[in-house]
Amino acid sequence: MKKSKFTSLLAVIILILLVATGCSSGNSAATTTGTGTSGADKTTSGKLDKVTLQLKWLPQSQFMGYYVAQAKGYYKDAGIDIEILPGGSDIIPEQQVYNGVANIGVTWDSSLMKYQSKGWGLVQVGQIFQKSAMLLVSKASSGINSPKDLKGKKVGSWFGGNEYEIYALLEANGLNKDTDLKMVQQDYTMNQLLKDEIDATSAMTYNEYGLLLESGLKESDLHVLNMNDAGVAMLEDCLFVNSDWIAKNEDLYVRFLKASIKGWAEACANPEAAGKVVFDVDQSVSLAHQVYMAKEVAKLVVPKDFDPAKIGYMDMAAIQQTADLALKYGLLSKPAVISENTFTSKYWTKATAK
Amino acid sequence: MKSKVITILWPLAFGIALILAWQFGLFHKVLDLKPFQLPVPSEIASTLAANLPKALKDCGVTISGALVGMIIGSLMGFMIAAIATFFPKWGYGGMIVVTALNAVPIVALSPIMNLWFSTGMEQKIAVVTVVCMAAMAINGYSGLNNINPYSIDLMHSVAASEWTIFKKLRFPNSLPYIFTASKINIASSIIAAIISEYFAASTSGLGFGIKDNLRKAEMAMGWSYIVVASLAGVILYCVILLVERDALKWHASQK
Amino acid sequence: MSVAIGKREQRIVAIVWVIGIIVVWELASFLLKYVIQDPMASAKLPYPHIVAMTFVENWKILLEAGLVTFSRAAIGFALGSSVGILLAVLMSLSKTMERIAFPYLIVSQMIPVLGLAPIIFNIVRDMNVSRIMIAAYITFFPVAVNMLSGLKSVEQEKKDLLFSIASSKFKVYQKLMLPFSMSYLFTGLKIAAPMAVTASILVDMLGSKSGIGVKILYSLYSNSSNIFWASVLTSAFMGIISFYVVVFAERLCLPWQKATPRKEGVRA
Amino acid sequence: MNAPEIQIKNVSMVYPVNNGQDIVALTDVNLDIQEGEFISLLGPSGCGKTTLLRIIADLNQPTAGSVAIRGQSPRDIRMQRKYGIVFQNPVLYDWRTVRRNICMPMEIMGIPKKERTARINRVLELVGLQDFGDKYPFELSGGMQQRVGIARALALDPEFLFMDEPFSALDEFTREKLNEDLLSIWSKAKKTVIFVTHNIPESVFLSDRVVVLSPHPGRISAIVDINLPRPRENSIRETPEFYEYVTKIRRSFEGV
Repeated sequence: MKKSKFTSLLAVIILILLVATGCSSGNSAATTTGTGTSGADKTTSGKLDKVTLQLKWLPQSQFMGYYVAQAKGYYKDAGIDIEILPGGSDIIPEQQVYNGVANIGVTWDSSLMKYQSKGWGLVQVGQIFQKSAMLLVSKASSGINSPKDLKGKKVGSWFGGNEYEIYALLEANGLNKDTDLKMVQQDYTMNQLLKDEIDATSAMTYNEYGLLLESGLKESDLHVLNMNDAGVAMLEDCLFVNSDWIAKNEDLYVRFLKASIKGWAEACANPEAAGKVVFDVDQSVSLAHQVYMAKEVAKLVVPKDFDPAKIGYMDMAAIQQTADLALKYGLLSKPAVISENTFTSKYWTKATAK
Repeated sequence: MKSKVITILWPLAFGIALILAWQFGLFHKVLDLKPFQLPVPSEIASTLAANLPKALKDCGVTISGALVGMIIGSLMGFMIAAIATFFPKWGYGGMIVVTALNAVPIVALSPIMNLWFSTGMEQKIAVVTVVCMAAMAINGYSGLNNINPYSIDLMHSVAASEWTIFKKLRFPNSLPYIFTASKINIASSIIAAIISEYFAASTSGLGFGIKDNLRKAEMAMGWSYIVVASLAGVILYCVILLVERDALKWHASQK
Repeated sequence: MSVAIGKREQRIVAIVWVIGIIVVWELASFLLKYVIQDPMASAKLPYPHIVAMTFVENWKILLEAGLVTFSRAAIGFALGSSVGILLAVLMSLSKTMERIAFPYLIVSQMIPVLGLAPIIFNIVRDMNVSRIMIAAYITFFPVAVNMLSGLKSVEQEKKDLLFSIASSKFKVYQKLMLPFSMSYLFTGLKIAAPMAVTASILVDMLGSKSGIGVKILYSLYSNSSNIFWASVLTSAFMGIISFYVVVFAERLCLPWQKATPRKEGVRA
Repeated sequence: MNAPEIQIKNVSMVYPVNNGQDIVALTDVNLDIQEGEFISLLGPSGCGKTTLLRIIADLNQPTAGSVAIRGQSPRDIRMQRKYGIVFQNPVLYDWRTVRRNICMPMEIMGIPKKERTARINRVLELVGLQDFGDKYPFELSGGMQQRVGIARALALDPEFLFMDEPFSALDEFTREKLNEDLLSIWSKAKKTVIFVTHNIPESVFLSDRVVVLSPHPGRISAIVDINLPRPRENSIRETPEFYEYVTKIRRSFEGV
């Protein structure tokens, strides 16, 4: 009796300690988020402006520009106390930004158009990726050498808005997405392709394609359909904000964009270092994979023949193509409105002005 | 009779008041939401009506997976409980293992089952099976063993075999516990099926519908799926209650 | 329970079980890899010794993540239980209240709240508050139902005794109803505690930066199956520990409970 | 004779039943009880004796008639906390030790702590449980538990003591022992006691008057004065007078 009383007392004490540590760790997480590692602490006196950035996915080199800018203290130099929120399968950046959980979000253009068309007051204010990273990858053995060969195959997508480039690719090649082949939901690993449960899988150049290579397959074992080559590319990672917020915080956003561009430029110039910076934030994947990703992402942000000074540039023709494809393949029910109120490059112009 | 009517009327009135408050924007005002963030009931209803065949088909996929999984899981759980009863010394360890399995979160279970099974349906059934097994094993074990010692003495006095005791005494005694477990499992099987569909290699089912539509800003459609999922759960729960009422006429809880 | 075996023997049985499971698992992994020659064997069912090694190598990270999740679970558990107790007391105070609330309590369990995170974020607009609310939502039900069943099980004579000395409603609850329901409450808490851990793991996945759920999620997406399995095992351990924490708390709080406490729970 | 302490006038009690055949528990009961009297309500199950006690204690409301206790309603008496009650079961709170069980009503009544301790010590001694104060109910035998229930009622130092078949669940030996103890306690405290029982020797042994009730519908069929000398000890059960009273009351049932 006495002994069990003692152990239970111990258990209660442990429980209380756990709660206490939980609370304190919560606090410390909040305070350490904005740490700049380099000593660039020459901010003007006065408080930093708090800015929260909502990523579309987990912390990884896909977002290396922001992490580099954070690590090098570029945001701090711009008078910004940045907090970077990781995404996840249940995190929808458009909703987070509209609700005010975050000030600025990263999402794909087509997805943003959808929200805008439903009445959400969001505006696109910068285009980070100039190219589509979406691939359809199959094993060379399955003989899918052109989009037409997808007929009768099982094709994976993540859905939730990620399926429209594939729809466009199919239709451009005279295939019906419902009758000519089977579309299935794929998870966030490449296991279904490796296990031959699907014939072709969606893959991002910078992430999943790398996973396939890391799993032991060689480039020669794989066949790739690239959306850019097929002329059905839709724009991906862009920056957007709530229209009400930007009306009051124009200067703050321009400062943010300027610092971010600086971070991106540095990251793209030295992806190895950028991969390391991201790895220091989150060690869930190997350093090698982060570096691989950083190199691939650099190709999307600064494609061949693209002036690095123009990072974040909004190519209205590419945005229009994204809108047209989204309308044609059913994501949008009416044409996207592309105007100063929905897609505006004026902040980018200010941020890049000498 | 009068009290029965009241039992139904009060919650019904409350529900109608809730829906009206929702419809006429009270929630939107209090929570400062726009209709495109939180669709009103009439919009959900019309969206559901327009997409009824698809919603029902998806509902069928999810519910059939949930039911098959629940039946398999419940049978396995009860078998474990029975084995633990027949071999008390060694069998009880099996119960602890099942309980531990129950502590594995569904979100971790789904991807594991995705590896083991190739189709969405198999994966869903496997997840639901594991989720339902524990509740049935634990409750079944209680029912098979929480027995008045005199009843067992009576059985021994007529030299009944262990099997006879199981058939005539332990099993009937466990029925109320089995129904308790079934009521728990109805809710958890549907939720498990829906969660498993978030990860499944399939584009049908309520879980896929909820997730896909909520991501794509089709809030009304997403809510339609939520409504269908909840309704299906409530209906199945009522079915279990009815079966229980007929099967357990002798039990005090039914009076 | 009619099983009359000694403590020592119990311990031996437990040890045999643990060893047995490890051996069978080891064997199954071997069969999968070399006999069936499944290319995904290491992801489907990795060797337990490899998982154990991963565990040892990463114990610090896992423990840290586990503690974060566990403490969040404790907060969600505390809040959910409080709401559950409050609801039960309200329902026991008024028959009308019970009539209105009880059906909706059951309906609430049919709503797949796990999938509604985006909607809840929309409504609450604060990630931390949303996370706590989701965890509390998942845990309140077994507490409410068991507590209510406890409050309704108080014998009439016990209430008569207090009535006979003209005690106030408040005193009746303070001196009789609440202490009487304690053992029922603990049954509910024992069910809710592992659920709180599961909920907390889930809540980790909603854009959190730390916690065992984050480990599960990230290792899943990055295909590092050893870490994934080690994290899953950690979460299973946490569920079991949370259960026994409540069992210990019950022993501490209810010393009058004899060796045979109530076994069956009322969960639905 | 003084004005009766408790006056029961034309009390009837009808329980409505769904099928329309209402159950008549009591019909037109009249009874006067004097101050300091030990009175037993005796009868087979279903005769309404417990119902009558509960009406006097304000735990049930009669459908007709009235009860006056010192000219006040039972509700007033209850609100003034003037009676103590002992139920068929000990009705102990499992989570409280013997002392704290006895203490519980006094806590509610706001009796100061010092006074409570003194009273607990006194009644524990009275019921012979002075060594068991710190035990939990589950550690006591049935007879001991019942004694705690009595001690709890006595600790209130009530002006009336209502007892509803307090010993019916006990074996014969324990019952006789407790009967004797009860009388010795009563002789010291001199409360007005209403004692419900279905045991004829018990009622004869304890009471000044035995009120015999008969069922269907519940009513008073006889009132028997017991003129045995006090103080009474168990040996009185062996006397012919005792036997005579028992026989007389038993006959009164057969006459029904």
